[in-house]
Amino acid sequence: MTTANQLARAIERACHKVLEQRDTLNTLDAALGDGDSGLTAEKGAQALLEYLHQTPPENDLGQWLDGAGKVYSRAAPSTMGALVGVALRSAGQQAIGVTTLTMPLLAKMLLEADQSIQQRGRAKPGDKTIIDALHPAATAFAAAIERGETPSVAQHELLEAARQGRDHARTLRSQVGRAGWIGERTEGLLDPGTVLFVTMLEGVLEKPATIGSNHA
Amino acid sequence: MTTANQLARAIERACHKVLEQRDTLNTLDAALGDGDSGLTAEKGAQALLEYLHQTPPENDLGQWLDGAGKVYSRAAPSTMGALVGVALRSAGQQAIGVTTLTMPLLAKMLLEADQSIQQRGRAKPGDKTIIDALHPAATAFAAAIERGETPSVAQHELLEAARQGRDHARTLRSQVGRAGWIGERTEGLLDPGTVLFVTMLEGVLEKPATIGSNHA
Amino acid sequence: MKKIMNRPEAFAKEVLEGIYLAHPRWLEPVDNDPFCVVSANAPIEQKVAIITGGGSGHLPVFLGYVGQGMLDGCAAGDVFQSPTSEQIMAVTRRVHAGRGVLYLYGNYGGDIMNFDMAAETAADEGIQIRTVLVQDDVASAPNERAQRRRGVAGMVFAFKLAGASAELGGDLEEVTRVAQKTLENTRTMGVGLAPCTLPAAGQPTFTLEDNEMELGIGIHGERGVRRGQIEPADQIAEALLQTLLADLPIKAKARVAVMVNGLGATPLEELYILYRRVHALLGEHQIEVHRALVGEYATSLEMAGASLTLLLLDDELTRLLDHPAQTPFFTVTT
Amino acid sequence: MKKIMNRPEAFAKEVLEGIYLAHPRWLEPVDNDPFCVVSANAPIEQKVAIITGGGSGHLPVFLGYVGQGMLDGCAAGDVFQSPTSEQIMAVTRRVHAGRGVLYLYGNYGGDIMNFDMAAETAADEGIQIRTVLVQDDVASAPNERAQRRRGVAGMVFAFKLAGASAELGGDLEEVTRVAQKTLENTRTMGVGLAPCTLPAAGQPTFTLEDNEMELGIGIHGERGVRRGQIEPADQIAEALLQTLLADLPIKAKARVAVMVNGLGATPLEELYILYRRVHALLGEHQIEVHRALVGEYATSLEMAGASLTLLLLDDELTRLLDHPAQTPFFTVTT
Ligand SMILES: Nc1ncnc2c1ncn2[C@@H]1O[C@H](COP(=O)(O)OP(=O)(O)O)[C@@H](O)[C@H]1O
Ligand SMILES: Nc1ncnc2c1ncn2[C@@H]1O[C@H](COP(=O)(O)OP(=O)(O)O)[C@@H](O)[C@H]1O
Ligand SMILES: [Mg+2]
Ligand SMILES: [Mg+2]
Ligand SMILES: [Mg+2]
Ligand SMILES: [Mg+2]
Repeated sequence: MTTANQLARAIERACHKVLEQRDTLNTLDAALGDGDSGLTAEKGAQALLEYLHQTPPENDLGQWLDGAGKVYSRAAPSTMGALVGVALRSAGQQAIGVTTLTMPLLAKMLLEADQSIQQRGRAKPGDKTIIDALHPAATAFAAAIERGETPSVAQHELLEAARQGRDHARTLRSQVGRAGWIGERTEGLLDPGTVLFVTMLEGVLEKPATIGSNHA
Repeated sequence: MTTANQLARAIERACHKVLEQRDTLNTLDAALGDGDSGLTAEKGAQALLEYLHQTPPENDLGQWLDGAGKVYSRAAPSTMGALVGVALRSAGQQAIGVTTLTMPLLAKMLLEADQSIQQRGRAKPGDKTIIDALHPAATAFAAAIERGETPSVAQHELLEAARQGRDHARTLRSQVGRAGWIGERTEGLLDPGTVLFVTMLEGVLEKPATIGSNHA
Repeated sequence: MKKIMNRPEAFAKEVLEGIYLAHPRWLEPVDNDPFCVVSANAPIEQKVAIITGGGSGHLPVFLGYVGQGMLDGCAAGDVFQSPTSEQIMAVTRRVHAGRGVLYLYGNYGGDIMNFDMAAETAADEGIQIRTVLVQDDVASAPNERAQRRRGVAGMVFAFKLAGASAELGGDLEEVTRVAQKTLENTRTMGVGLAPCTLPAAGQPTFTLEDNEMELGIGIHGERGVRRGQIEPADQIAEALLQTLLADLPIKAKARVAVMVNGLGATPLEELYILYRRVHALLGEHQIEVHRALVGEYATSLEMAGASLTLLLLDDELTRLLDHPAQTPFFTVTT
Repeated sequence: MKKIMNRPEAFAKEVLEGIYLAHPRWLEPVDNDPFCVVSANAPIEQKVAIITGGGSGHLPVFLGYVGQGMLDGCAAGDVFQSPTSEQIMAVTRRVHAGRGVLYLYGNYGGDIMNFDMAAETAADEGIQIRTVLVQDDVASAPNERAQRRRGVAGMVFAFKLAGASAELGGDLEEVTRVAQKTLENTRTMGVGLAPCTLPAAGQPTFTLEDNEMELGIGIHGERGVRRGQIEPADQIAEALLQTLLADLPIKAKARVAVMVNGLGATPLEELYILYRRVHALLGEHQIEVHRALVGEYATSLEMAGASLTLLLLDDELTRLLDHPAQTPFFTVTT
């Protein structure tokens, strides 16, 4: 179960992790896109941190996530920015009125985030986008919960699936977005969207040294 | 006395001398003007050589010089190009219908060239232009002829006066033309117009190794 | 990076502020957000509204075509960034005159997401929206996958003709049809000689050697189809034109409009040298030039290079192209 | 040197050829000499004709202002070179409609010689000529020696207002008076960020370090008044504007037209950032902007930088400025 406070800390960690990866993301994007993935991720992360500060999550985590999505896409109006915003909002829709997030609910939210991105971006698994990390991760997490695994096992499978997805996507050719225009030349290159997702996840799942963190 | 053939050879030598100095003239002009004095002098010289080839001077040296002036300023439409053209034409006006040029006539033609440039360019001695070489040279030549000096003495004084004028102008500040805009910064720099005039004169007066040249 | 600017982060905003100050009778912001640009006389009663949008740094694209007989509004993003869906929505509400709104913009992921989200909100508010994507850059995908092509300078023709259709009273279906038909007959290809630098990035978007050019390069420096030594203007003109002609459904005795567009740092002189050869080649193909636009119509900051656009005309498109239009950046008179 | 061109020696000629092909209804050459450019409907009966001229490489200056309500003809030279007096004369004969011709051009030695020679020939042929020199560049000489100043972008205002006067029926004295009055109220100053390269020379006209700019630089790269580290746009705007205001016979509550002109390679975005500050500063001085022109009006090939021009207006000059004009490069509508 995740409380408002835990959610806030998880998002904080994810944002800081993203800020650290700013230059890496830019460099990756420069090789197959327009080189701004890090810049826009930075803008999004800063806006989220500010939102967190001004409007900490309280009784309605769904509403809060919906607001977070709006804030994110307003601050980072790139493809990725719009999609992360969409994902946060549609995950939030699953938790309207909810004060703590259970593991099954989290699974549902992740699957919903995946679906909403696919729909909004008109891309599917295999197109070499963030979906290639998000989709297997969401699926693996849901399956683990379904099988009754402990939260820590489920989270481990979540992260592993995301990383594998990212590495598999590296071998693919970009089919959409700016990278789609140089399709064949993207083989062997990491997709910044998949790296961003893994980075965020690593931030969320990191075991921080502060109190209240060990029963996530 | 100068015959049609001698005039042709003299102009030929002057043009070749100018072509050799192309880069020097450009460099000088770059320091206080727009760096094209050599380019436009080259265009003028080439056009004169072509004119010489197509229409060698024959019975009317004045008409021929008038034509040469037109050709020159059409080919080299810079300040200097226009002025050299003017000088050739007004010198030509003094010799309409003439088949050989006497020393007194040459002196008159030079003085006229000087006056026409001053009039057309609205500049006077001391403004740091070609006039600062041409004016003293024309005056010295006329005085020597007046005094009854031999052609070779008169020619020697002509060249010396031109060189001294060029060197004196170096110490002046440009008052007109492009160089006028950076007036004080031109002190100590050679004026390309004075260098061009001395170069032409050196070509004209050079004793060439070909027949018929030794009684210029 | 050598730019006349103040704080790099304020670049796009200050550009917009300068534009409002220079053209107060033409353009105004919505709710004081300079990124939401509308025609000073919007909404125009009884007229279908047309909106575009996209990143800053491409002047006169995008907002430069807001005005009489062209666009009603534009949502501008930061340099090379998309506007947000809220900004698009703010512009939509302001220009809508009851007969619907056409979203007409380039095929870029971020823009599509944001325009699509705005379209959904607009639908919720009872505003009818149609969307037409500009996909004119032949270098960005082969003809078989034309829907994946980028939108570049050809969008100006779509703005012009759809704008004329709207001004002449066309309903939303009709204006949409005109935009689509224009784009079916529009192709562009560019050549890059030198990159540009995003004010906030400080590094050029790509690099080219001193003697190199890249054919087919995109307006954000996306890679093109061929990089090599710089060629004479006539050869560049031939390479661009042949590619466009091969891609267009063109017949002999056709009539076209031509745009030779500078990317930002290339002097007008060089564009006319290109046009000279393009015109001669079209003549050899017995193709008549009805109108030639030579200048800067869609740029990428200080990128050097040019693009060539052909619009294949029939009588309907010709009439719409010739319909008068006026903005502070673009004029067509009869 | 990276240019879209063919043979360097043919640069200016091919530019002109491209222009005739692009704008056949507007411009034509005299006797097949592309350097002699006249309006396609010249001579205009009963109208005083206005001619300008000067080196190529400054588009739209000079020939870009030949057209309705502006100039009748232009003698163009090779890049940065004067036209010949014969070419000026050919244009003069072609545009003269019996009421005389105004020669209106920049204060450059070569041009003066050639225009003066043409004027003498014209007088011999019974054509009345008046000459007005453009000397608007405050950086090129102090106010006391204003007749030594260079002619730069401010000439466009002189073309516009004298052109309006001629179109409104003014006789040669009147058109000359208007040109002079316009120029007495016009001042320009520029800033250079990067040089240009003459096609035939292959070397830049001057050099600037990566972090340098030069205030007051001339349009052929002639040296300016201050070279130093590049400053923020607002500071550049202030430096240029203060110099112009100090030089103009200006009072509080004045009305001006402003031109922020790009030198060739500077993006429109940067010009609007400059304009933003200029406008604000004029407001602080209680000076009203009647019209703002922001764009490329007088360039130097691919030179980077900008110039600022102020035209101090009274009612007469305002009316002439607002009079409609149209050329392929410049439009003023009511
Ligand atoms: N249609 C799409 N659907 C899902 N993800 C996409 C799509 N297009 C691009 N992406 C993701 O967005 C990433 C690029 O993000 P970013 O650089 O922020 O956006 P932009 O391409 O607008 O500059 C890509 O690496 C890819 O993972
Ligand atoms: N008004 C003038 N009268 C006489 N000579 C002049 C005048 N202006 C310039 N010159 C001469 O012309 C020379 C420059 O010639 P050139 O470079 O060919 O012309 P431009 O200045 O048109 O580029 C100067 O060095 C000077 O001697
Ligand atoms: Mg990107
Ligand atoms: Mg981007
Ligand atoms: Mg010179
Ligand atoms: Mg010169």
